[in-house]
Parts: sequence; C-alpha cells; structure tokens
Amino acid sequence: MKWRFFAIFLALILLGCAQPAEQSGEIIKIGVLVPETGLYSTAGVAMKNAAELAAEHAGNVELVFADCGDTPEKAKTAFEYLVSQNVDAVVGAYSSPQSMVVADAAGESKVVYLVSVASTEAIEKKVAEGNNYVFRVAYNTTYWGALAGEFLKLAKPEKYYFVGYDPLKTFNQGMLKSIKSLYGDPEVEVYYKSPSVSPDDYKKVAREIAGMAGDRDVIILGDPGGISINFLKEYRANGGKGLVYSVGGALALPSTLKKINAEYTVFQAAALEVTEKTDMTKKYFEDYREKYGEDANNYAGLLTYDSIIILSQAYKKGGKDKLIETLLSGKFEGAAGIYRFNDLHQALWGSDELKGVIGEFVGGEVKVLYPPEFATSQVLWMK
Amino acid sequence: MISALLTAIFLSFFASAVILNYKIGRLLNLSFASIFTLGAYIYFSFNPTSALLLALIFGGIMGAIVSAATRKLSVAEATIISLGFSIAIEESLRFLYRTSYYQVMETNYVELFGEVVSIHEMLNGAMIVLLFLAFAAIPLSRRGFELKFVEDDWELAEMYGVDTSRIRFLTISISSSFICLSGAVLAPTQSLFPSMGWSSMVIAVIIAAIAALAGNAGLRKYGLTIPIAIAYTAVLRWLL
Amino acid sequence: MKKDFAIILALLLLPLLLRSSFIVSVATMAVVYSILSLSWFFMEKEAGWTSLVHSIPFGIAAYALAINPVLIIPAFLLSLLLFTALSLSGREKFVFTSFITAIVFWYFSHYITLSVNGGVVGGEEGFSFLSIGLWESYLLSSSMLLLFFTSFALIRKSGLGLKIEAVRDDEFAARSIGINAFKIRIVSFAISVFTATVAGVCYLLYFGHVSPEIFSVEIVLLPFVASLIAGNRWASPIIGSYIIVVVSRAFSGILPETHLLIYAAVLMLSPKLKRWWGASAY
Amino acid sequence: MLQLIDVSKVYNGNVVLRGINFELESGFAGIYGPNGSGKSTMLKIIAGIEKPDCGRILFEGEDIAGKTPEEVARMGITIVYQIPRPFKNMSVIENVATPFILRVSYREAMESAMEICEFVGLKNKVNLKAGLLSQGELRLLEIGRALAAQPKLMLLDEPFSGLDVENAKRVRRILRKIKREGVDAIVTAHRMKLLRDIVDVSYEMRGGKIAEG
Repeated sequence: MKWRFFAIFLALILLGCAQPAEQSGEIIKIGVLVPETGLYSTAGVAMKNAAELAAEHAGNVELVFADCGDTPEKAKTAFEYLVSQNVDAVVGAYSSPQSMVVADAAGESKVVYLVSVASTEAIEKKVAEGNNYVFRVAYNTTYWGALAGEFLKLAKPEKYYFVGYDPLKTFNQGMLKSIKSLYGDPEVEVYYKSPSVSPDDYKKVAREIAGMAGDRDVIILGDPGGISINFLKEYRANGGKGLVYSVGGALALPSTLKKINAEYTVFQAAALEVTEKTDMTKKYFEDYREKYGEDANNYAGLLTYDSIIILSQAYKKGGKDKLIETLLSGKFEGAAGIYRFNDLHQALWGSDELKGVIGEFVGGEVKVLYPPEFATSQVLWMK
Repeated sequence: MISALLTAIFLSFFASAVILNYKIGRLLNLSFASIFTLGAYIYFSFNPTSALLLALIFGGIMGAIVSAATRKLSVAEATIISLGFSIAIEESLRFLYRTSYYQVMETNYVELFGEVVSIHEMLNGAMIVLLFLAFAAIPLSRRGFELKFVEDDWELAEMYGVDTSRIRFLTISISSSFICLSGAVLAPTQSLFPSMGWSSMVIAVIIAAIAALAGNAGLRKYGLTIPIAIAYTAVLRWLL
Repeated sequence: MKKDFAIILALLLLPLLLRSSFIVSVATMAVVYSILSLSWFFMEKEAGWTSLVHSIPFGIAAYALAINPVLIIPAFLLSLLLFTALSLSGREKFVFTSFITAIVFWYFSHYITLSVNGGVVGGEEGFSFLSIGLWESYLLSSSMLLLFFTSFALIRKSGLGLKIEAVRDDEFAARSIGINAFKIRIVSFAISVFTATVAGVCYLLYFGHVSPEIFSVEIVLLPFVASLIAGNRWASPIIGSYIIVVVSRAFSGILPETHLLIYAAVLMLSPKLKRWWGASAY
Repeated sequence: MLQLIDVSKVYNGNVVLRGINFELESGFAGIYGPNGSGKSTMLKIIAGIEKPDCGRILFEGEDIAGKTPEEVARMGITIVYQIPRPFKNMSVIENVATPFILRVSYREAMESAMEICEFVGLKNKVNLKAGLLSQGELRLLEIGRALAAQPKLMLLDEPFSGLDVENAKRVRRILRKIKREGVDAIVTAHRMKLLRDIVDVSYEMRGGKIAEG
C-alpha cells in the first residue's frame, strides 16, 4: 500500500521530467523563474505575462515556467526543474537571495542565467570569482542610487530625505551610498519597519517626515513593495509637502498612481510608453495592454521581456554553444534600450544607449523628466 | 497616538479571536489570515454596503466549513487543517484576481485631536469596541455561563451536558465572520495582495501567546491583549 | 522498527536509481528537512517537549558555518542554552515561549550583517557559501539521516533512553528514584539540538546560501506539520518531510500555478492521510 | 539509621508538623493517624520532596534536610507515593528497569527488572504499557520500581489505600517478603489495624505530633 503512495508522487514528478526534449536548431528553450506564489506573486503576474509576450515577439523562443515562490530555496528547486527540462538558458527570479542562489546553481549546471530583477552587488562578485554563466539585465544597486542622484541633480531640492524599508536595509544602504557620492548626505535617513514587526511604523515615519519636509524638498522612498503605497497615502494625508521619489516597484506603475491620485510622485522605470528608446518600447506597452487588458509593468515585467528578447537575439547570432561569447561581445535591442554587457556581465545601465527613465505623475498624467532626450517636462513642484 | 491605539485595538481583537478559537474551538485557527484577506477582496469587488454584509456572510461560511472540517480532532491536527484552508483561500484569490498590480482604493482621512486618521480605521475600531462590549456582556446570560464553562474546562462541560459542539461551531463561525468584516472595513487602508493577512496573523498569534503566558483568568486575558499589542510593537521597534 | 528502516532506506535509494539531478535535488532538500523533523520528533516524542523553535539551531548552524566555521560550536551551545532557558517556563508554556522566540529571532536575523571591505553584506540578502555539490550533499545528508535514525533507535533501547522517557512521563517520580531530571533534560535537548545543527550544516553545504528565510514561520512549522501528517511512528517525520517537500517544492515547475493548492489539499486531508497511512502501511 | 530531630513544617500558616522527633534503628515502623495528621508530609520531607522549616534529618549520620529528591534517592531512600505515579507511556518492565540503569548496563537492568516483576507478581504484564494497568497493579508496580532502586529505607505512603481485599493481601504479602530481605521501611496508614502484622513498632500521629502507640 505504502508503495502505491510513493509511486503516485514519483510518477507525478517523473511526468514532468520524462518529456523528451525536442530540440530543433532554430528554437531556444528558455526557462523562466516566476514568483507565482507568495509575497511577490503580484510582480510574478507581470513577469509571466511579459515573458509570454516576449516569446510571441521573438518567434524563436520556447518557454518553460517554474514557480520560484518567495524564498531562495524554492527558487533553487525551480531552477533545478528547469535544468531537468534541458533549457538553454534561464531568466527571472525576484529577490536578491533568490538570484544569488540561482546564480550559483547556474554556474554548477553550466546554464546561462540572466538576472532580470534583483540588484545585489553579490551577483557581480560571483562573476568576478569566475562564475561565467550569470548575466544581469537589471540595474545593480549602484545604478538605483545613480538614477535617484540624477533626479536630485535635476530637481536641486533644498533638502532631501531618505526613507528606507527596514527588511531591505542592505539594498537601501547600498543605494544611499551611491546617492551620497553624487549629491551629498540626506537631511534625514530613516527606515520604517515591515508591518509584520511594527504595523504602524510607516505611519509614524510618514507623520515625522511630513512635519519636516518643505515645499522644495524631496523624499526618496527606498521601498519597492506594497507598503510604499500606504506610506505615500499617509504622508499626503498628514500634509506632507515636496516631491516623493519612489525607487519603483509598486509605486512606479502609472495606473496605481492614478488610482490613489498620487500627485507629485516621481518614480523611476526601465522605460515608459512615451520614451520610445527603440522600436520595441511601444510594441511592448501596446501589445501588452491589448493582450492582458491592463497596463504593462515597467520594471520587473519589462526587464523579463528584455531578457528573453536578448537571449533570442544572441541565439540567432551565435547559437547555443556560443551564448556567453555572443552576450559579452554583442549589442542587443530591447524595449528599454540597447544592451551591452561589461566584464562583470552587468548590463551597461547609464550608458548612452541604456538609461533608466524618471517620470513625474502630475495633473493626472505622467511627464518624463529624464533622460534629457525624452524629457517632456521640467521638474514640477507642488504649489 | 490615536492611530497607534486603533491598530492596537485591531490586533487585540485579532488576538482575542485566536485565543477564543483556541480555548473553545481547540485549534490555532490559521485560516484567519486568509479570511481577513478574503474580506478585503470582497470590499474591493462590491459596493461598500453589500460588501460589508457579504464579508460577514462569507466569513461565517468559511468559519463554519473550518469548524466542520476540524470537528473531533486533536489541536495539532485541527491547526494543520486550518493552515491548509488558509493556503487554499489565498491561492484561490490569486487565481480569481490575477493582476500585476496591487489592488488599492482611496480612503478618506479626518483630523482628530490634531492627528490625521483614516475613516476606515476609525470605523473598524468602533466596530471592534462594540464587539468587545457585547462580548463582555455575554457572561451575564445563561449562554454566557455555558461559554465560560466550556472555555474553562471543555471536557467537564461536555460531561455536564453542555452542547459543546454547537458552541464550538458558533464560536468559530462568528469569529471568522468578524475577522472577514474587519478585513473588508480596513481594505481601503491596505495594499491588497493574496498573502496580506499573514503579517497581522503572525503578530496576533504572538500577542495571544504572550497573553496566554501572562494570565488565564476569565475575560481579563482578552483585555490584556491591548496593552500587550501596544507593548509588543513598541518593544520590537525599539529593539530592532 | 525494521519496517521503518526499510522504508527510509528505500526512500533514500530511489533517487540513486533514477539518476535525475532534479529528483536528487528535491530528495536532498527532503532529506535535510527529514533530519530537522527527526530532531524535532525526538524532542517531542522521546523527551516530551513540543518545540516551535527548531528553526533556531537549524538556522544559526547554517549562519555560523557561512560566516565562520569555527562558530559552529558556539552556535550549538547557544541553541542549547536557549532551549534550556525556555524550558524553565515548563512544558505547557514551552510551545508558546518557543514560538515567540522563533519569530523574534526571525526578525533579528535580518540584522545579521558583516562589514567586508567597507561594504555591508548579509542582512536581508544573507550569506553565500560554497556548495559541496549535489551528489555529495545527497550522500552526506542521507548518511546523516540514517545515522541519526539508527542512533535514536539505539538510544531508545538504552539506559539513557529509559531515563529520558522516565523524565518525560513523570519528572517528579523520576527524581525520587534517583534520576537527575534536569541533567537528563539537558542531555535530551543536546541530542535534539545537535541533530538540528547537523541538519543546518547539511542545508548550507548543499544549498550554498543562507538568508533570514531559514528562520521563517514556514520552517518553524515544517517539522511539526511533517511529523503530524504521516502517523506517529519514527518514520513519520521523515515521510512527512518528503510529502511536504514534494508537494510544495517539486511541483513548482510541473504545476507552477496550482501546486500550492495540492499542498493545501494534503494539509486539509492530513488526518485522513494519517489514519489511512497508519491503518494500511502497518 | 534515620533520625528526625525537631522537624517542623508550616503551610500557609497551618502548622502541619510540630517539632517531630522520630528514630528508626532498623526494621519496619508504622505510622497511623487520620487524614491531614501530617503523615504524608513527614514522608515527603524525609524523601527531600518538601523542605522542613526547621529541624534536622539524619540518615546514617548525615544531615539530609537540604538535599534534593534525587540525592536522597541515591543515598538509599525511596518513596512509594500514595497515588501511584508510574511512567505511563513506558512498559512495566521499563518502569522497573529505570532505577537499575543508574547502576548497571541496559541488559543487566532488564534482567534484574524481570526478577523484580516476578517478585511483585507482574510477570505476565511486563510488556504492557504502565498506563493500562489497574489501580492494584499500579501499586505493585510502584513498589517494584522502588525496590529496583535497591533502597536501604523505603517510605510507603498509605500502601493499602484504594485497594480491594485481594490486592491489599497481595501488597501485604510483598511487604512481608521485603521485610524478610532486610529492607527497612516506614509505612503509613490511617488505621493501626492495617499495619499490625507487618510493623515492628508503631506510632500514632495527630495534629502534627507523633507519639509511640
């Protein structure tokens, strides 16, 4: 009896593994790690949709999805599953620990892995230590800070405040270090705790900063998660002035900003519909809306899209065996710009052809502030 | 201060429901996490008045199912089943509301003694206070005596002919119902996503556990959850 | 007992026959959690303490090894001290105090950082360590599992086992026949904590990374859930760990969207599963 | 062998023992008296379970008043509780083997335990869980377990309470056997009649005071 029990489980696992890998020369098989369940499942939907769209646009891509959940452990198991499906390359995963673990596993199983969301410096370190298989399409922590620094240079606020999210302190502090080197120290550096520690902390911080910040000040909000929305609501309700600069994530999506009427919120994105960096930019946003009936995600989703597009182009150029060489030597056109990779396998964000976008939500619509070639407006201050 | 107090009242209500379910339902009801989330999604999907009513009903139904599924089981088994329910509700919500955005709604704020407070939080606070008062009045009735008896010694109460399974059923259903309602009332103050209920759940369990350690006498342990809720979040904020 | 051993041996040998690295990686995870669950089960069934704090010896062992292997011994002692201190509140309250401690530790673990060359590492990202490789990990953790399973069987048929059980059943009666109950309690904790520590070491050696997730509620509840869904025998925590790892991890690729519903179903049906298992397997 | 000098004990203002002086050289001593007279308290104090408020307890010349129950047990004093406290989830033989474990190997302990089980008449129940035994059998098990500790002095708290005639006879028989083996004991009961044919000397306890009677 007990054997029958195991047999069922094993049969189910084997079902997944036993499919013969049909490998035709034209098609690249890409595994996508998507956080379908758990804390990041909202972003996961965007990533999955974008991946499917990318496969459609690329034409030479076959996708295999696996749920990487919200822990590094689940990400690793999901990655192993993808490897068992004989994928040629893997993209995705969400949090930094997830990407770190998958990067190691990619090195071990010699499968190319494109980090499409996580920003941790550890990824470049792994490449420097000899892990050739990992590339990052997303920003690194320094670029997150650099982009915020660009905004400060544009806005020239009287003072700026840095509000971080406590469980992401390593990320926040790395980012702040980069901001400091560009624009000097913030007036105040403060972190609110995760609501599972202190449910009210973001309100307290919002009230505090609202009491301090003036008309011509900037609040840099280092929380990409859902609490950032609550923080912003609370900040404005308490009469908070100035501009709130969100590092992205939940508060960087125009339709969310519209829903909560988040006037004078500045946000960064990999690309926006109005910033036609390449021919693909508009195509991504338009086709996404048509296909899924909602606005496309402009960071995690878009970069997952680009990762797949990059792999598809690299595969066309050099085939499966030369994937790494092609990625390192070539230029790849994605929705966010033209990608090239440096020696540490990091996409050259900040180069002329690949820049993050800063937008401002004001008067119910999005105005582009940066990069200058796409700017549609100056920084607008609250009156 | 007011806002912190309202949060403490909410957490204390959540923790009291956990204690009540533990004492009378004899399970650590982890399904509350998702029933709370369910309430929020109901509010998101319907017009406010019918949403509140639906939240009460759906919460009650969920509670009734959990109660029926965990009848006559050990505390540990019942707890695991409630965990299963919690995951099932959460995953179903993820299916039903497949979107790449946090669901958000606008909320209105009012100024109260120089402090800006969300109307929905106040509403939720008021509802809970009323609930507490009603709960405090229960022991005065005959039913209340039975309830106290069951809470005190479940087996003895059964031997004396108290219909414990009915009391258990009602306790789990009604508390689930109000947890769901609370989720609906608070929805506009939150960013909605399927696992949002867990952070409140975890704190509620901790507060309930501390209250259980601190004292076991009658209604006092429920009242005790308020200062514990305030102290716990304050201490952790200070510690970390 | 022999049947239990045979089942475990069969479970451990199966992946070797199939030789798929995905199956082996899932199996490795299952074996690591089996060791953890077994250590929990020893404390619950043999020593009579229901713990919700086994994530701590498990997690800090992994952290210690990742930061500096020398710290393993202090990590073990620290966990043992913590268990002993928590046990002073008594058996009844131990469940609660241990749960609170585990959660608070989870919060704290986000602040474990190191300064390396002017930069901060650790925190929410955790620490990396060199993995010893998949097959090596599988062999290591499997042999550890067998070792502990056998040792526990031997302990139960030894004088120490009798003393531990006597203290479990009636501490006072045990004392009045000359057993130093406190000492025995610490010995039984030490056995359990040591096992969990080894599980943590195996985890890191396979996984190559440790982050605060290792202290999360999920890991806190895992041994408890695992031991409960598959009966009440010494093989139960191991079979339970396999079931949990398989349904909640292995299906993440096969049924990426719905695999947690299967997990939910397994949990909801667990009493039935347990009874069916108990009735038909033995 | 055992000597109590001016031992007193107060619980919440109630004086339970008032300056007890008691001496046992060898053999069986019986103490009888009504409920609440302080018999159990006296035994518990000797066994180290309760601490006396004042007074000295000398066992083989050593003061044991401040010692823990396990220290007292190791010196050779074992107590048999009035309400049996078996190790419920262990088998009968394991219950009895446990005290032996402190001295000998597991195998030897099990062998010696078997002898004791035979001695107290539980031979055919050795593999049964202790929690499944009847009240009378539990008493026998308790006595067996106490014997396994190889005591010099046994403290038996109301060994006949709650037993039917048949079981009381069995216990009586075993106590006589123990006496023949040369073990000393203090036995309590609420009536003198119960002890008459077992003890060498008997005392009456009333209101926390003891007198030969």
